[in-house]
Amino acid sequence: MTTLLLIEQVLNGLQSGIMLFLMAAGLTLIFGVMGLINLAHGSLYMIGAFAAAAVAAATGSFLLALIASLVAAAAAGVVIEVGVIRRLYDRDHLDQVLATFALILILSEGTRWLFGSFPLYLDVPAALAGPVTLPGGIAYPAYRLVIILVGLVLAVGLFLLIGRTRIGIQIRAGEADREMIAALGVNISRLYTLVFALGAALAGLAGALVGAIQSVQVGMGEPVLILAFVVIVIGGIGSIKGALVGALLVGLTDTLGGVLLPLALSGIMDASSATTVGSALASMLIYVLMAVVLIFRPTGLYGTA
Amino acid sequence: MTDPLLDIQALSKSFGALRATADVSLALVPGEIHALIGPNGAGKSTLIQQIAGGLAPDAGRVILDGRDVTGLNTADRARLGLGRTFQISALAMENTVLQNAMLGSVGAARNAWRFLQPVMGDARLRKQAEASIERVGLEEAANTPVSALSHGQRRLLEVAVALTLDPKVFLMDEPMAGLGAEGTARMTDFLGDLRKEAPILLVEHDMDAVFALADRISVLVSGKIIATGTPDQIRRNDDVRTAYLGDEVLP
Amino acid sequence: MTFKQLLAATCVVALGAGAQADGVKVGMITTLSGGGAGLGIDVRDGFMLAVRGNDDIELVIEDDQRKPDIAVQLADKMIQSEKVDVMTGIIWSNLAMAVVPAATAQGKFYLSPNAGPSALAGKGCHENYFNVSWQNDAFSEAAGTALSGEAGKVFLMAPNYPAGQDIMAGFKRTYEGEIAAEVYTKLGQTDYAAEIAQMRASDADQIYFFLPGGMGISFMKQYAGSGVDKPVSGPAFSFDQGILGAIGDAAVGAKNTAHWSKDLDVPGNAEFVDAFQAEYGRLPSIYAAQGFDTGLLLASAVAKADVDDADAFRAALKEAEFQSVRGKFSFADNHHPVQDIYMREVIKEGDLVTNRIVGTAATDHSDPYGADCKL
Amino acid sequence: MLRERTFNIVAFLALPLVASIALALDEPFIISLATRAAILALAAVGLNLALGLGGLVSLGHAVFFGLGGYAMGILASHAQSYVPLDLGFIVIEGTKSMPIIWLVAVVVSAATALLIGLLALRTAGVYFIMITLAFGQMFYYFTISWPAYGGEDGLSIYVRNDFPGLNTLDPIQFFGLVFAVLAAVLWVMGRIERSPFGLALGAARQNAVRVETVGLSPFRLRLVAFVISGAVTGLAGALFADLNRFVSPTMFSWQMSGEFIIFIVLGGIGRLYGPVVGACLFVLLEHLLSGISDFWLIYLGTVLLLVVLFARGGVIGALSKPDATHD
Repeated sequence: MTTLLLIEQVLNGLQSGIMLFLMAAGLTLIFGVMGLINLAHGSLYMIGAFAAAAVAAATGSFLLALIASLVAAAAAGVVIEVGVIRRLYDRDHLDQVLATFALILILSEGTRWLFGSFPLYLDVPAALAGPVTLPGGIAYPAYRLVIILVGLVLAVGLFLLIGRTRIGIQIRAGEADREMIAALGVNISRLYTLVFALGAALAGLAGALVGAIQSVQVGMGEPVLILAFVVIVIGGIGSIKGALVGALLVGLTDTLGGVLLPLALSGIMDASSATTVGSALASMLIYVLMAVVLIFRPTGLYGTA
Repeated sequence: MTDPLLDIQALSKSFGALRATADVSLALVPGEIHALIGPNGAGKSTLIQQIAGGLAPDAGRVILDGRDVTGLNTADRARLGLGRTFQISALAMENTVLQNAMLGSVGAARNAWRFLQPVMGDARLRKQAEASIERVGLEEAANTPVSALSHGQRRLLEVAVALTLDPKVFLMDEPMAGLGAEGTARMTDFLGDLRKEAPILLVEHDMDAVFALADRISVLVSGKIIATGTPDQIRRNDDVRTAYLGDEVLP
Repeated sequence: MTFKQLLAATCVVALGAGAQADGVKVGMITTLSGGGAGLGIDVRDGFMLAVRGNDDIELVIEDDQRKPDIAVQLADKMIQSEKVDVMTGIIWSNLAMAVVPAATAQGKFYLSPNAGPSALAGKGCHENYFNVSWQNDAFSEAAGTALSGEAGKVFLMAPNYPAGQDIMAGFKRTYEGEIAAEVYTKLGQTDYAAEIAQMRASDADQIYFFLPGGMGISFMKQYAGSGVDKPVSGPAFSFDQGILGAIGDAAVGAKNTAHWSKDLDVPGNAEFVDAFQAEYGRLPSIYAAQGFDTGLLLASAVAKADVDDADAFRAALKEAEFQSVRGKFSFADNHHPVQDIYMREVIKEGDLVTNRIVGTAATDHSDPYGADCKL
Repeated sequence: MLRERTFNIVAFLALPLVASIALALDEPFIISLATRAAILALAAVGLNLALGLGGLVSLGHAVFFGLGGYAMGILASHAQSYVPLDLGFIVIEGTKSMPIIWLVAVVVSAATALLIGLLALRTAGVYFIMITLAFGQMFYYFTISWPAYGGEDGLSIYVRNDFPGLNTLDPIQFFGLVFAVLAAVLWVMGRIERSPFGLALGAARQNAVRVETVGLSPFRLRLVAFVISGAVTGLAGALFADLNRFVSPTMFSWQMSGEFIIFIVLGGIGRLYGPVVGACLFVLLEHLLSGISDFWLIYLGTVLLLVVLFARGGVIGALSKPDATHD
């Protein structure tokens, strides 16, 4: 394998990490502030993608589609938070898992009922179609570079939001001590709704951005949900920085493992079994990564007990 | 002086720049109540954690009945005879008083690996647990869930569970807290007798109780022991007065 | 006994013994909910279109949720409670493997409207099992034959699971040329950037891939954006009508092999396409065509023989005297299809992305496993 | 309202009652359905020891369910093909005997639970949930891509395995066997709950420091609970494979692990009979709702949601009142 190809694969790994970060950021925020395990986060991702596909089909504008994804997912987030999630904050994780699992069923099948059983069309905007040539001669899809950019901007935005703004102070205080923040006169239930809507909007945006280069279909949220959980657990739950580092680690491991493992194994076995065994091991790799991280750091890389 | 049952030798523990425990040495000899006092933030909790095995010291040793237990965990130390009560009750809240005491008996018998016999039907364990409950005066509440107990009753139950272990040494963290005047008096009498069975390292804020009970007192300030002596010696110690004046008045 | 069963039982009684003797009760287990529902719905709709108005066929339909254990449970229900004579409907190979051997062993007929695992074509073949669709390797064997000599070095890609490995094996079996690389991806993978980079870097002249459902959509969209311009082909599963709409222009120009296409000029096909569109408001897919043919095959057998006479009914099925929308259709000795397989190309008709036939990939194709079958 | 204990007996006896009525009406499918409910209940009863009593929320119990299933699948397929299983260091003959298969399933699951437990129990809370999920996913992807035993297609066993003295192909006899296993395991679990081990394990869930302070190791208690729990779920896996005469990687999927948790919460967490009531209710709902419409999962989701939100203590908690005495 040439160095150039390796660099391109590293870039691919980072890019897939950034896509995961978009999803994981909202999940870790919601967990960190409210202590809620939200399995339905993947459904919000799906809602964002479907809203974007519907609006893009109606208007032809990708920008409007992105806005629609934010609005639809945030709105769905508010409805879900007020209707269901609010009753779950003081429950244990088990009740949360069961209730949000039920929400997955309702939201997935509800979406199928509205949009039908076939995948929807959503494409990258014409201006971003096709590759650009990077220094070194790597031809890289322009749209993926934009995703990396959007992801980094959002990461910086989130760090600033949490670190520098009034709302961020409230969020951090809420993580530390719920009674304290209520005593300070902050409307905690409004804060929670806001944080949930923010997390939902991030998931919806991720769904729309990723949906343009993947398949917009019912059930698209669940594989990503599991990956996003892997990410936030590796990073340490509640930590935005952990989510970013975890996402990049998972993205790199997944991408490079799939490429390098069959290659490495071809040295010790015949080519065809090397590809099958290699890709079998590669598909287990991120879970091995997560288990190893947790064995040595039981609360993730940046987590606190 | 007889050999100490609990010998703490030069324990130190830092958290970053903060020296929570600085070169602390303490000894507990048979038959005595040795009280550890000090203002809030002096490092008492950190020290107790190191003695009980919840926190590893950076340096120093803990010797229990002649055996170096510094490297052992909480459960090992408990098996070797360290009986502990907590400042904030650490009990199985859904279980009854008797069940909590039975847990102590199970621990004392060192056999939780029986899966099919009902624990409540084990006459020997049950007798031991009931005796402990009776000694602290909780027999009336034996079948009450801990969550329904008053704060004071929970303190007594803590002591009762420690009693089931028949420990060589007691480590008690503020057993009087929240007991009220009458309860404190009863607990004071009780501990006064208990020292004959096993010596007590007593951490306590109630100075009346400390000075009434203790054979010796050590004063911990900013992670260091600034004085150790009889109640009279401590009362007259200038350093202690300086450290304490304005905080609490020594009786 | 549920209300529904009670109702069904009442109907059977009401129809009387005569109806029971003439008619046939069909149990359809297919995927109607969740992510893979599109295929099951197409098969069901195609089948229903074929048997519409046929009073001799009573149909019971159940949703397997794409879970093997649910499919097994439903098969038990069909056989033990509903007392069906014929079963059909399963979309996925792994579900078929769970249901078919037990069902045929209990004397039921099974007509496969999709999925043809090699195990059921070879040693595991059964006199009561009829595959009306294809053996899993068929499309890729035909593609291998058709591409031999013109495609140069080929880059192969499929998900790492038995159907993926079978389909790639089928291609390698018939392709006379060099394989540049063979890559197996995770089942359900959604991002193919790493594989596309390998394609770009490899000296392959052509990409041949099998990625069913959403995986194929993701790959095609990403491939189009990557600027890699090697020709792409694969079995029809990644280019079928149900998903072409979601891929859009990115699929145009891709070659794919199938036994059917909506523009196939054989008697009855145009009528089928029109009737399907009129009834359901969408274009039929190959799955719908397979469902339709399965329905026609069943109706042809019911017209000839009583299902209670298993030998006669089996013979009637084996004759396959119906006008397939694929044109020629007959069964080989292992009860798998002998049929022509076409090379299709994805084109754009106005705003509609669809397929047209550009040639014949294999004539009278049958699968290679029949030799192991003792029928 | 019935007392909880009475309610449990009624709910428990409902299974054989349904099976007997089905037998009388000649509805063998209903017997299969009852068998399925009993097996799923058994799997969740296994998980309940770790989850309900020990507080260990494992989202990876499908590992043991799948291992039990594959123990059956592999042994029976070798017996079916008369090719012994060569592990390199030992050659094993396949078998169609249920007791031997059960033993293998239990031993393999317990050994795996020991290994997973040793690693996973270093973590707690959500991290424990996720690390167990990670192990489940590893097994899932491994079996999908490992071609020797069918990969994603799974393994079909054409005839149900044998149990001495029974015709296991007869639905009611197989149900009876499964029900007897379930009853025996419930009896053992009931004993464990009240044993010294059960007391200590329950206390470790409520307050780990308390348990340490009396000289017991919460880690070891939890590990043993996890191993027993995995072994029981493994046994259920072997039975499930025999019910379907089929095993596949979906037995390892995280949705499977999730369903076990759903059974427990649905029935009522921390209750011996919770998983039994939950599993029966779930199978019943699935059966009744799936005919309503193509979108029946919406109804299922709604029912589950309502139970979590409004029936705290699960169905048992909502439909019975607490027992008078507490011991």
